[in-house]
Amino acid sequence: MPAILGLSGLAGLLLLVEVLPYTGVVSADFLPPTHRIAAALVDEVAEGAFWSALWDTLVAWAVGLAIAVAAGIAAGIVIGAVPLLRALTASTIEFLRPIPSVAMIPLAVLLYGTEIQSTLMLVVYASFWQVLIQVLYGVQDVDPVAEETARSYGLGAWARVRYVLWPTALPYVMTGVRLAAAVALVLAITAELVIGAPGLGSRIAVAQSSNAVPNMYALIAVTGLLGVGINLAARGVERLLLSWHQSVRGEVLV
Amino acid sequence: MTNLLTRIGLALALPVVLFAAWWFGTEGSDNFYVPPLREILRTFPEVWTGERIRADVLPSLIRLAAGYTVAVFAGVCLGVLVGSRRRVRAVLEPVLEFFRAIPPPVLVPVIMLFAGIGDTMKVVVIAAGCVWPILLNTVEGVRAVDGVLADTCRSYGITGPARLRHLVLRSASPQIAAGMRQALSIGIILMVISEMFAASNGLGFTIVQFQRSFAIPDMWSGILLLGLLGLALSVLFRLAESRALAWYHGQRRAQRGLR
Amino acid sequence: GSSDSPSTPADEGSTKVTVGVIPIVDVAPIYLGKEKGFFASRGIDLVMESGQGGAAIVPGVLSGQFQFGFSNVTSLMIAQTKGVPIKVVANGVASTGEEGADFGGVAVRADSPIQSAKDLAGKKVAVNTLQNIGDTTVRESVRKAGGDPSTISFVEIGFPQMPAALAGGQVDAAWVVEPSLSVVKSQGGRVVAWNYVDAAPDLTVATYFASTKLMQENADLVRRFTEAMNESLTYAAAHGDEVRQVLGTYTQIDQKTRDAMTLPQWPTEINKASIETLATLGKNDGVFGDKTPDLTALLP
Amino acid sequence: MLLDVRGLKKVYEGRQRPVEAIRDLTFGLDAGDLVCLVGPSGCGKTTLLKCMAGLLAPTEGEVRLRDKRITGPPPGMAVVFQEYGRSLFPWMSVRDNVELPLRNKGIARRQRQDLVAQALAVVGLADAHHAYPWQLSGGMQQRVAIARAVAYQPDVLLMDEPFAAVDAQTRADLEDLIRDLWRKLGVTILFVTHDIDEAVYLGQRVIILSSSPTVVREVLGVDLPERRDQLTTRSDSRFTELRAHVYAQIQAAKRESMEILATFGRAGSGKSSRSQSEAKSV
Amino acid sequence: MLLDVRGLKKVYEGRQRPVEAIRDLTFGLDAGDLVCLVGPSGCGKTTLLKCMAGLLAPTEGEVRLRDKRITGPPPGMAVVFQEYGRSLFPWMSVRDNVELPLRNKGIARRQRQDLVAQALAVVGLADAHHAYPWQLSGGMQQRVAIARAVAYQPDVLLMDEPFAAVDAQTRADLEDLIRDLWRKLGVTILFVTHDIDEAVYLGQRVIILSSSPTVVREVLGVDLPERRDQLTTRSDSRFTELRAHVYAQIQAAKRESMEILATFGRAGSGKSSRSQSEAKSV
Ligand SMILES: Nc1ncnc2c1ncn2[C@@H]1O[C@H](COP(=O)(O)OP(=O)(O)OP(=O)(O)O)[C@@H](O)[C@H]1O
Ligand SMILES: Nc1ncnc2c1ncn2[C@@H]1O[C@H](COP(=O)(O)OP(=O)(O)OP(=O)(O)O)[C@@H](O)[C@H]1O
Ligand SMILES: [Mg+2]
Ligand SMILES: [Mg+2]
Repeated sequence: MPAILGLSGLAGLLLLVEVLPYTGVVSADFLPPTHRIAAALVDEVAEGAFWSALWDTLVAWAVGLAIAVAAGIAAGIVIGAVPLLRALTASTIEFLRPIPSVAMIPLAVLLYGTEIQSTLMLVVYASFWQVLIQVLYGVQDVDPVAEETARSYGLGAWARVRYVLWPTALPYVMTGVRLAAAVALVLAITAELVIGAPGLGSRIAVAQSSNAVPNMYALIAVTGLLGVGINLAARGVERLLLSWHQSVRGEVLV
Repeated sequence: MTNLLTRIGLALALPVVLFAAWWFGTEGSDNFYVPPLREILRTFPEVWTGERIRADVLPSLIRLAAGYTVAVFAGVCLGVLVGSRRRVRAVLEPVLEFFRAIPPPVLVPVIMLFAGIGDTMKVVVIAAGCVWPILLNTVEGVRAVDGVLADTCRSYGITGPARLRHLVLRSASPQIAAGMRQALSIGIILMVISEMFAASNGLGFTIVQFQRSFAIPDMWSGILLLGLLGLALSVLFRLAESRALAWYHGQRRAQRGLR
Repeated sequence: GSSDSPSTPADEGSTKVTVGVIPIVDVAPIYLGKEKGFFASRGIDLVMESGQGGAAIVPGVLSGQFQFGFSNVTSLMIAQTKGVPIKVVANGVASTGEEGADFGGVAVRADSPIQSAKDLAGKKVAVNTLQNIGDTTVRESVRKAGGDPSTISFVEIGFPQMPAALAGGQVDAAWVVEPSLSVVKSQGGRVVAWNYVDAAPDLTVATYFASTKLMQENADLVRRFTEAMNESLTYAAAHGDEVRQVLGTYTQIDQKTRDAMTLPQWPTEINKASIETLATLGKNDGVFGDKTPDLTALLP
Repeated sequence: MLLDVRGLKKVYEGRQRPVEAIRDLTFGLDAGDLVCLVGPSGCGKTTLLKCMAGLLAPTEGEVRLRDKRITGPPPGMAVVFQEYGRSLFPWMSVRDNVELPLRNKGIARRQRQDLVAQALAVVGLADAHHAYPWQLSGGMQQRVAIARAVAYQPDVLLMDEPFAAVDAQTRADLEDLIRDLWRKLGVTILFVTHDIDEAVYLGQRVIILSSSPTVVREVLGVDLPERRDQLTTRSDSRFTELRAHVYAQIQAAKRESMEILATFGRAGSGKSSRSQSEAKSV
Repeated sequence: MLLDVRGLKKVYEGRQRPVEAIRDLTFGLDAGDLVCLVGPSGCGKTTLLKCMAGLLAPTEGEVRLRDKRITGPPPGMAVVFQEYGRSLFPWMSVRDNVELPLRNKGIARRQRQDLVAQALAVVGLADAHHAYPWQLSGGMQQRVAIARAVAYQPDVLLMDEPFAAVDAQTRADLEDLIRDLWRKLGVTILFVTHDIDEAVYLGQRVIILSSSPTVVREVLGVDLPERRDQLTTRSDSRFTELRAHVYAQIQAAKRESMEILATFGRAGSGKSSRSQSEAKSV
């Protein structure tokens, strides 16, 4: 049922793009109707180069995201649980966070050229903060009564993190991971686009500079669909891990 | 008073160490893209003169403020809708996720088709990027409203706007704040990105110009400024947050007895 | 001193050489040359990496990630004035020098009141990068036509977005290059100024360059690259149809546009006089700040 | 009949096996009744209350208020929840917590303030207006929840163990307060409690529920005089009789389904759990 | 002396004016004591318990355990919190909630499982192992919290109104369970309750606190026979005497500081709030 509803949403979007050029709001030259994008997509899919580009992008995305999430969670819990560390790092975090990854492109190219590492560097830098901030807020949200219960039963620092802090922060972490997943994808593609590292991004760049408009939109659509897929996966994981949480259990009952 | 001083001390300790490391680490640097920090600090006041701040930084900040405001408004409204109606969520989520995954640099040309190349476009780009963390967090916050409180409201006939104002928004506010805080730095990043297209002034534009014209110390000074801007905005945000969420922080602090 | 940059002589098998290029028409010769084996025969195993302009390519060349890069002349002169240790090693691409048949020009909409370069004064004109080759040469066009270039307001829009911006009326005119120029023309757009042609006869637009470090440490490789590059340029200049063919391998320009578009010139000689003109134009427009590019240091 | 519970059944469908909280309940409350509800822990009192408040949809049967089937929370009904701590808004001061439902009811500002101040004074929290709920002790929180219900001036008042967290003296005072309210304003009250004395002292009738699967075990009329008083009523011999009767009933209700607890509660923790569950299934 | 409370004072510093929850408390518990603590709602019982559990730093004075000052939660101490609902982890099943402290104590798997099953059976929840806390009724949740403390086999057990949400019969059973545990295992128990009968029935001594600002009002030795029994003990005339005494004490404690509540609770909601606060300040 939700699947059908979800598809209907996407179908609405497709329909909108199909009719938009006919309304005269935009020219079909610049935003082609859905069927032409779809035709271009069919052409793309037939090419081996498309699949290797897709693979490259996915590898950069997955590796970058994994590093960012692992680092973000670890750092977030350590910093969040130790007030002194929190006070010490707050200003630095706030300083580093708004520095755009795009500004670091020369640095990345300088260090790694167009190798996957430079894409990774940008991906990790951008998505790390998303996870970190969410974890910090999650750690702060621990119910004091639950925390006190754990302490009074002599649960050590590690056990408290494992059994109290982590489950409380989990909903925040899930949001953080979902945010980071999209940001990682965005940055992977942006990096490829600008630096020219192989992947969907550099294919988009080529399509753009070649004025192959339908192909460009086809590739953008692939990016978007990747995002939809990633979110589906994240929701699945969430249902599995957070079945106890108000946000999930509330929906089963009512 | 001493409390405030220690807090300032703590806030400054790590940055001082890092800057010292940067300073000594790059002191003898002959790498063209990694100039000595001394060089960067020397260019800083030369580059960011009063005139530049008026002509470039200010317009950027105004666009940032506009975009951020739009994002907060749209994110919270949409988030409440999507979070409280399961049907709506099922329909909208895939579409939203679709757009969320599209990188701003490829989205900008599409936005330009509709919003032109002026400030509107830049505000839209900033808003379109900032809205995600706010939206996602609002959705999650709204979904997690405590069942007993929800029942309390229902039984006292607190419904509609009153329920929204007194229950849903307040209870989701810690999570909304988390989203808004995320969005703040993303807004700065998008401010830069939006000014890479069809711009003729702005902080991001200036930094990109420096980068393109190989004025590397100037570029670094711009990055420094971005960091400082982020820091300043986050301090402001914290102040606002600690007022708006006084009950929340108070509750956590009060019940966390020792220390 | 010692270095890890490739230094294998030709007779000991081939050297892997990475070149940072922009995936546009201008670099067709290097792709064609690779296909024809001009590089392989000189012991160069060529790899092309595509970036979006100088911000991505210059640091790669400096750090040794790329051995060579492709960039427009004005950008290189800016880099030179800022002390970036690079040097031109081969010609890249040049204007055709023909009014009405160049690969880039200032286009307006079919119904635009703008009839000549003079009318651009006071208008909003799109260029791909501000303070670079585009706006300096467009100003020169206007100046030569008797208009006041200082009243033009330039905005930065990527070439691919220009047709839409022009059609949507967001700019009055746009400096477009191929293949976007063909798109504009196919929509009825008119070219009102040929800025490359107006700036200097047979203007050298872009070149290949290397870091001075590489030139010192591996002069032999640079020499071989230059030779191969020159052979490629010559071949490309003579075989337009093969150029149009090779475009299909690294761009997605469709067949129709490829056949219709105007190709640039690919001479092997760097037109020093035209570069001097560009330097003067740039200096007058303040592109180099208060410095003057040292062409003897930059050019071979 | 004001409130009418007919053939009510509630099954919680969960991820695991469904839990039958209530099997079949039928009873009614006339306008102006004060009825107490007692029953073993976990027998479904809270569930029943939520169904009556229109917060939970019954699996079978229905609840009717003034002959209209209840499908959502009806106006003019106030509920004091068992989870008093969680039913207060942590972001509002005590006063705002009490005032919110009134504001929603459209009562004028001045009158609202009077009502709030009065209700808080009556539960002994006259000086806690500006505190947040989490700055209060458990009993104080519970009294805020009571004050909120009282200030709301409902027609029907459902209370779920409202005095569980307050001390004996305060409890006695609050009991008198409830009877006072009831007598003066004619509110219809359904009062869930575990305290048998309290049930007998307060109610006109006491409904005794069986343990799960839940049915009505007995409806006991309390034939004590209308005017009750902590000292005299409680030392009345009829009171003691009634109280003993209710106790016996509850004891029996529990015995029937939970023989084991009794044995083990007394015998301490001797045997392994295996043998216990065996014992139970026998 | 096992547990020693000396000159304890606790002031909550808030954004608003500070709240003096406890003024000055001094008393002690010997090893193997079973002491009940009663006092008016809001007098600081929970605060005291938290200080004794090392969860809250006293403003003045100290709590010593085996002559060592308590600065954090000491090992071998279990606490049953008044906010039972929130003290259970919603992400764990009932069994896991009870098992967690044991796992942390390093008890072997098999034994752990036995302990958990036994503790749950003893509180009458033998069939709720796999449920989540939020699927249970209030009383059941409270019993899970008790089971957790019992399974932990602590040396010192602090309980904050642990039976507030369970029915009379279960309550009686649990009272006997606690006395059983205490006699068999020699646990030292401090038991906060509002039920005066319960305090007298359970304790060796009953500590009566004054209302806020809190001091010890009386420490009452309970000279009932060691073997107690719900039926005989409660009908003992000495029991009735003791209970009346405690009741009078609490009543007096409350009267002293809260004259108004009593008057208003009885008089109903007649006068405006203004006059009430005036009445108080007089
Ligand atoms: N959300 C739920 N999901 C599944 N089962 C539930 C849920 N809520 C309650 N139950 C079950 O329904 C039964 C009745 O619960 P209820 O809360 O109504 O009992 P109660 O009579 O109020 O008990 P108490 O006196 O202990 O508060 C219990 O067995 C409980 O486990
Ligand atoms: N976090 C807090 N901040 C400020 N004041 C508090 C806080 N916690 C408790 N208090 C105050 O301290 C006093 C004692 O509270 P405490 O919870 O210890 O009472 P109690 O004896 O347990 O009451 P009850 O029997 O109602 O549970 C109360 O007046 C309460 O308002
Ligand atoms: Mg209940
Ligand atoms: Mg308490």
